[in-house]
Amino acid sequence: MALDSSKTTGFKYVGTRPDRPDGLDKVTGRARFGADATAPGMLFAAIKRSPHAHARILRIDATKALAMEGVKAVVTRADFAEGLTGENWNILENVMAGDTALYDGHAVAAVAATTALAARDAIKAIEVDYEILPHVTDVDKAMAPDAPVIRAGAADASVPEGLHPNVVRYHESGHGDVEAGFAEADLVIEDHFVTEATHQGYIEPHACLGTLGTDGKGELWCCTQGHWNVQKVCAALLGLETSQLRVTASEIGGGFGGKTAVFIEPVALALSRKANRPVKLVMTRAEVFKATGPTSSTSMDVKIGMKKDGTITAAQGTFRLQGGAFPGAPCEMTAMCAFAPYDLKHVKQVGYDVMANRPKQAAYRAPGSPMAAFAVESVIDELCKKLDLDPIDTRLKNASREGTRASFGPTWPRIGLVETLEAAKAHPHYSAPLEPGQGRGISCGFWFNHGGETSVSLALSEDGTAQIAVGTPDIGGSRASMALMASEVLGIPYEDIRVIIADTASLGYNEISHGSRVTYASGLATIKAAEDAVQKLCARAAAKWGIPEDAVYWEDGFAKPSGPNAGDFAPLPIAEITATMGATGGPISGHFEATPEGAGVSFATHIVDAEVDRETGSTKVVRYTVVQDAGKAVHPTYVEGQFQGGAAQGIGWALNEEYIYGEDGRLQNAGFLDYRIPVASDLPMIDTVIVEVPNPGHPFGVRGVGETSICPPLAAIANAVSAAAGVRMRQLPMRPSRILEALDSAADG
Amino acid sequence: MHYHRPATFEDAVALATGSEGVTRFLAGGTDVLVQMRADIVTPDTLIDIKAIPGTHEIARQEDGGWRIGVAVTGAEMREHAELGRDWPGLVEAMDLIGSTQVQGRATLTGNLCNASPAADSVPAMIAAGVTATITGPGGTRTVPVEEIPAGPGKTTLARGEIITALHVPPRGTEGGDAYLRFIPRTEMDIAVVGCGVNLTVEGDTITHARMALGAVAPTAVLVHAAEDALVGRTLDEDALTALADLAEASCNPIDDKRGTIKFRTHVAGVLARRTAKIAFDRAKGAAK
Amino acid sequence: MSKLHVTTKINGDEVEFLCDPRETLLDVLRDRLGLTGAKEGCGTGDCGACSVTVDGRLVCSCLMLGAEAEGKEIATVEGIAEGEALHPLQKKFIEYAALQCGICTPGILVAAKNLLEKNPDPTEEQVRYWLAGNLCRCTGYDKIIRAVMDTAAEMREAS
Amino acid sequence: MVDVALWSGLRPLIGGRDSVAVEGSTVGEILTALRRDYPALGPTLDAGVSVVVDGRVIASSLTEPVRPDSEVVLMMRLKGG
Repeated sequence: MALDSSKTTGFKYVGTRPDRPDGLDKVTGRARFGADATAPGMLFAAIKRSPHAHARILRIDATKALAMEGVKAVVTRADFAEGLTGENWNILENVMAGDTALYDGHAVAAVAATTALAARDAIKAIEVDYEILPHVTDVDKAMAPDAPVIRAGAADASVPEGLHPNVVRYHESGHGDVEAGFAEADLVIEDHFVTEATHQGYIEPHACLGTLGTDGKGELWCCTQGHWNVQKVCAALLGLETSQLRVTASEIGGGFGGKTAVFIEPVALALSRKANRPVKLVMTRAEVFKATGPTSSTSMDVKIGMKKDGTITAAQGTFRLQGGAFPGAPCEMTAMCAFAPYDLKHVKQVGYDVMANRPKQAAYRAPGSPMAAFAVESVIDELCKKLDLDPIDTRLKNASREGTRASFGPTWPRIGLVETLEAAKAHPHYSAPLEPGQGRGISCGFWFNHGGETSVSLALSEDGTAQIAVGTPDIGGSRASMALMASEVLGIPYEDIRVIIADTASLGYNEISHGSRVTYASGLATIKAAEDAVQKLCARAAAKWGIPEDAVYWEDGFAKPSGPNAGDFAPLPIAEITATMGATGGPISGHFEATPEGAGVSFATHIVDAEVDRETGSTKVVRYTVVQDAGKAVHPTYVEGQFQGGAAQGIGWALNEEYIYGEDGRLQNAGFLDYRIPVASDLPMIDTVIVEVPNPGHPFGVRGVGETSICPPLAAIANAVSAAAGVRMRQLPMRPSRILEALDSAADG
Repeated sequence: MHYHRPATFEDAVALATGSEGVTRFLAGGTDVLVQMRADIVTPDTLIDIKAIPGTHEIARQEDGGWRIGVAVTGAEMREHAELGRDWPGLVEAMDLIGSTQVQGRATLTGNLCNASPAADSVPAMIAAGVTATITGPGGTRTVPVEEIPAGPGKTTLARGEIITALHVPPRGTEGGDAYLRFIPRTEMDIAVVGCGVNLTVEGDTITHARMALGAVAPTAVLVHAAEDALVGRTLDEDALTALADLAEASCNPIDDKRGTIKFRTHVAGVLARRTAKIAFDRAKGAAK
Repeated sequence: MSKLHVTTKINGDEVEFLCDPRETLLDVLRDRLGLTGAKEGCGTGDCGACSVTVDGRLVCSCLMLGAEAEGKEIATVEGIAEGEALHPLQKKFIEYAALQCGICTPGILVAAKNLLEKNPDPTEEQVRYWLAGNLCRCTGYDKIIRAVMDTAAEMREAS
Repeated sequence: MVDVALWSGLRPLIGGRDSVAVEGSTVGEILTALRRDYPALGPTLDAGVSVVVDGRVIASSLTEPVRPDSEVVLMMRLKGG
C-alpha cells in the first residue's frame, strides 16, 4: 500500500512558526558564506576586466604581472576548454572573453597571488590592447537598422526574416482576433512603456574557493542557487569529468535569481589548476554590478480595449527585452505573463530578445513578469479611470479562474487570483481615506512557478530522530519548511529533525533553486522521502508483530495495528523501531528522486498608497499591502517575509533603481551609493495577507511564493504615483526628475 | 603606501612636505578609503592626524564661537547639545552625510577637503561663516571655508598645508540656521542639491543673511545677493520668491547620473524657500 | 612595503597582528584573525554588512584601516552573545524571522545593539534612520524593525 | 491521436494551423512524434519547450501521461529566478 500523506487541513506542524534551525549560526556570525572559507596554502584571485563596451582584444601581456612578488598564476581564455557549443559556449564566452570584449566589465584575464592586495596590484600590471568597436546599450537602438551587430548568427530559428541580427529570439502567442475585439470596445487605450535594467542587489558578492589538480579532481565551495549546475558547467568549461568535481554550496547571502548563473567559479578552478593551490575569488561590489546578470531593460507597447461595463474585449502587447551581449532575455516569459490574470477572448502577445553591449541578463525573481505587469496594469488602470470603474471590481470581472483559457493557451486548473482580489477588496487598506497629495494604486501579478529535478534523502538515527539532506540551498529559511513537512509525515517534533544542504557528491542531482521551486519541489521530495521511511518503519513493526505490512499504519510517530483484525498490539514508537533497526533489517532511510511537475501558479494583488511632493517630484510609499496565494503556507512567517521582500524590491525598481550607461557605453553607477536600493527609512511596514488556495500538485497544497511578490509592485506603485501626481507615468524608475518632467509636460499640454 | 601617525601638526606638515608622490591626510577616512578601494587614489603617504592633541575637541571660545577639531566626527557633533542649540543647521548638515556608521568616522574638515561640490556640510559652513586655520611650510593663516574648495576634488591648499581647526562664529541672539538637501531616497545618497541659510533677525526684520548652495556648481556657491535681497525686510512671500529666483540664477550645474541641469536648478529654488523658512523660524524662536 | 604591528582589543581579548598599511580593519578581521562574522557587501561604506564598534562608536570596518585599530577596543558580532547566553536582539531576530539569507544580520545586530545602548526607547522612525546604512535585500526591513522595537521594549521592562 | 496546440509564433512552420494531431500517450512520445511528423519544429523543440497537459505545466519530465482527450499545449520552456 503506497502511503499518501496528502492533506490540505488538519496539520499539526505545517502552518506553525518555529525558530529556523540555522538561526543561531546566523545571529552569531558563525554561518559560513561564500567568502568565509579558507584552505591551507590558499591564494587570492582577481579578475582583469574590459573598460570598453565593445572592443576587439588584440593582445594580452601578463609578463609584468607574473614578475610581481607573490603572483603565482595568470589565466586567459586559452586556459579553458575549446570546442564548446551552445549554452556552454555562451557561458564560457561570458566567464572569460574570447577575441572580443562585449561589455564594460567583461573578464579578459585573471591572476592568483599570495594576498588579495597582491592580486589587485597584479591585474593593474596586465597589459591589454584593444581595438574599440561601435557599441549599443539601448534596446530600441539595438533593433534599429544601423545598430552595430553584437554577434552575427546569434539568432535562432524563432526569429522572422527581416529583423536586425541583434534580435536573437522571438515569441508570439495568443488566440482570437484582436482587431475584432478592439472593434467591440467602447474605449481602446494604447501606450508605450519603458523600464530600465535593475539588479537583484543581493548583499553578498559572488565568492568561491576552488581547488583543482592536474589529476582532474576538484573541490569547489561557492555561494550559488544551484551547485549541481555549477558542477556541470565548471566541468564542461574546464574539460573535467563532472563527478570528479565536488561542489559544496555555502550559506548564500541572497540570490533572487542572480546566483543561478556561473561567473567566477571556473576562473578560480583554472587558476588553481595552474598554480596547483587552492584559490579564493571574491567579487567586488563594482564587479557584481558590471559583470553579473541584471534584468533586461524593456521597451513595451500595450493596447487594451474595454467596454463601459469593464469587460475587456481584446488585449495586445509587444515586449522588447534587452538581454545583454548574449541570447536569453526572457521575452517569452514577459509575453506569457503579461495577460495571464485575465480571461480574454482575443489576445496577442509578442516578445523580442535583443542583444546589446551590456552584461548578460540573469534571472531576477519572476524573470520578465514584473515589466509586463507594469505595462498591462497601467493601461487597465487608465481604462478604469477613464470609464469610472472600480479597479478591483474590473479585475474581478475579467479575472482568470479555473476553467477559463489562459492568455498563453491552456485551460486554467484551480487558481487563486479571484481570492486575492476579493481579499484585497475586503482589506481595510482598500477603503481607507487618503491624505491630500496621495494616490492609491493596485495591480495583479502572476508567475508560473516551477518543479524541476529534485533529490532528497532522509536518514533515521537510532534515537528516532531524523536527518534530511536536500540539494536546494537555503536562501530564506527553507530548512525550517523542510523540517516542518517532515515532522508532519513522521509525526516527530520539529526539533528532532536536522536539515542540511548536501554537496554534489552526497545526493542525486538537484536543479537550481529557482522558479520558486524549493518549498514546492524539495518540500514534495521531503514528504515523499519521509513517507518512504515511514513505510519501512511500518514494515519493521509488522514483522515484529507478525502481521501483514498493510495491517500497520503510522500516526503521530507511532506504528499502530490498523484495526481489531490486525491484532491487539501496543503502538510502537519510532525510537523503539530505530533503536533495533540494525538487527531488524538494517538502517532505515527514505529517498525520493524525481522531477515533480505539479508546481501550481501563484497570483497576487497589491495595494499601495504613495505621496508625491509636487515641488520636487519626490515619492514616498506610505502604505503597502500584499495579498498573495501561497497554496499552503508551511511556515507563514517566512511566507510573509517573501511577500515583503518582493514588494520592497519592486518599490526600488519602481522608484529609484536603474542601470545608467554613459555615451561611452560604460556603467556609471556600479555601486550601492548610486544604484539606489531601498533603505530602512524609505519604506513603511508592509502588510501581508496569505491566501490559501491549495495546489493539487503538492501533497500539502503548497505553491511557490518567492517570485510572484515582485510582479505587481511596479504597476501598483506607478498607478499610485500617477493618481497622486495626476499624470500617467510610463517610464521606470519614477525618479523625482522624471515625475517633475511629467508634471511639467502635463501642465504645458 | 606609508602610514604615519604624527603627534603634532608640525610633524604632519614636515611629513607631507618631505614625502614623494601622492600624499593624503587621514581623519575619518570615509572618502580616502573609498577612493583607495576603487583604485581612484593610492596614496604613497597617508598621514593619520587623529593622534594630534586637540583634534577631537569641540570647544566654546571666549567670544561665544566654537573651535571644532579636525578629527571631530559627525556623531560627536550631533551629541553635543550646546553646539546643536547654536548651529542646528550646521549640525544637521553634517549629520546628513552617509549612514550612522559613516557618522562615527566622518569629519567636517574631511568633508571640506574632499572638495566634492555636493558635500553637505560645506554650504552650511559657508552660510554660518565658518573659517579654517591652515598650517603649512609657509606658516599659518585663517581663511573662510568657501575659499578652500577649488573644484571637484581640488582645494586651494598648497602642498604640505593642513587644516588644523575650524572656527564657527558666535551665534549671538536672534539667529538661526538651517540646511536642507534633496536626495532621491531618504538616506545614503549624495545631495542632488543642498542649501544652507543663516539668518539673524530683529523682531520680524532680517538683519543679516547668508545662503549657500551645494551640488549646483563646481564648488559650493555663496549667493552674495541673498544678503541684499533679505536684509531689512521680513521673510514674506515676495522675499521667498526673490530668494528662490536668486538661488536658481546662481546655479551652474552639470547633467549627470544624479540629476539634470533643469532639475537641479528648479530644486535649488524650492530648497532655498524651504530652508529659509526654517532658518527664519529658528531665528525668531531664538529671539523670544 | 613593511608591515605594521598593531595591538588592539577585540571583543575584550588582547590581539596583536601585522598588517599591510592598505589593509582595512575588515580585511584584518576576516583574513588575518578569522573573524568572518563581519561581511564585505560593498567595501565602500554603503551597505553596513561590516559594521563593528570602535570604542563604542558604530563604524564600517571597511572604512577604517587595520592600522587605526591600535589601542582601540573593537566589538564585532562574535562578541554579542555572552557565553551561551544570546543577546535579546539575537533571540528576537530568530523569533521574528528578521533575517532570510542572513548576510546583513551581523551588521544589523551590531548596529541595533549600539542603538539600544544609546537610546533604549527609540521610535520606529529612529530605528529606521539609525539602520539606514544597513542594507537588507530580503526582508523589506519590516520584521527587522519590529524585532528591534520589541527587543527594546522587552529590555526596558527587564531593567 | 492527441491534439497539440502550438503558440502562434510557430504557425508559419506548420502551414498556418494552430494545432496538430500526433500519436502519443506520454509527453515524450508526443514530442518524438512532433519532431518526426513536423521536422520544421525541430529547432524549436531543441531550444526547449514545456508541455502543458490539462493545465499542468510539464517542464521536463517525458514520462508524464497524456490521454487522447487531454488538452495539450506547447509553451516555450520556463526559467525562474
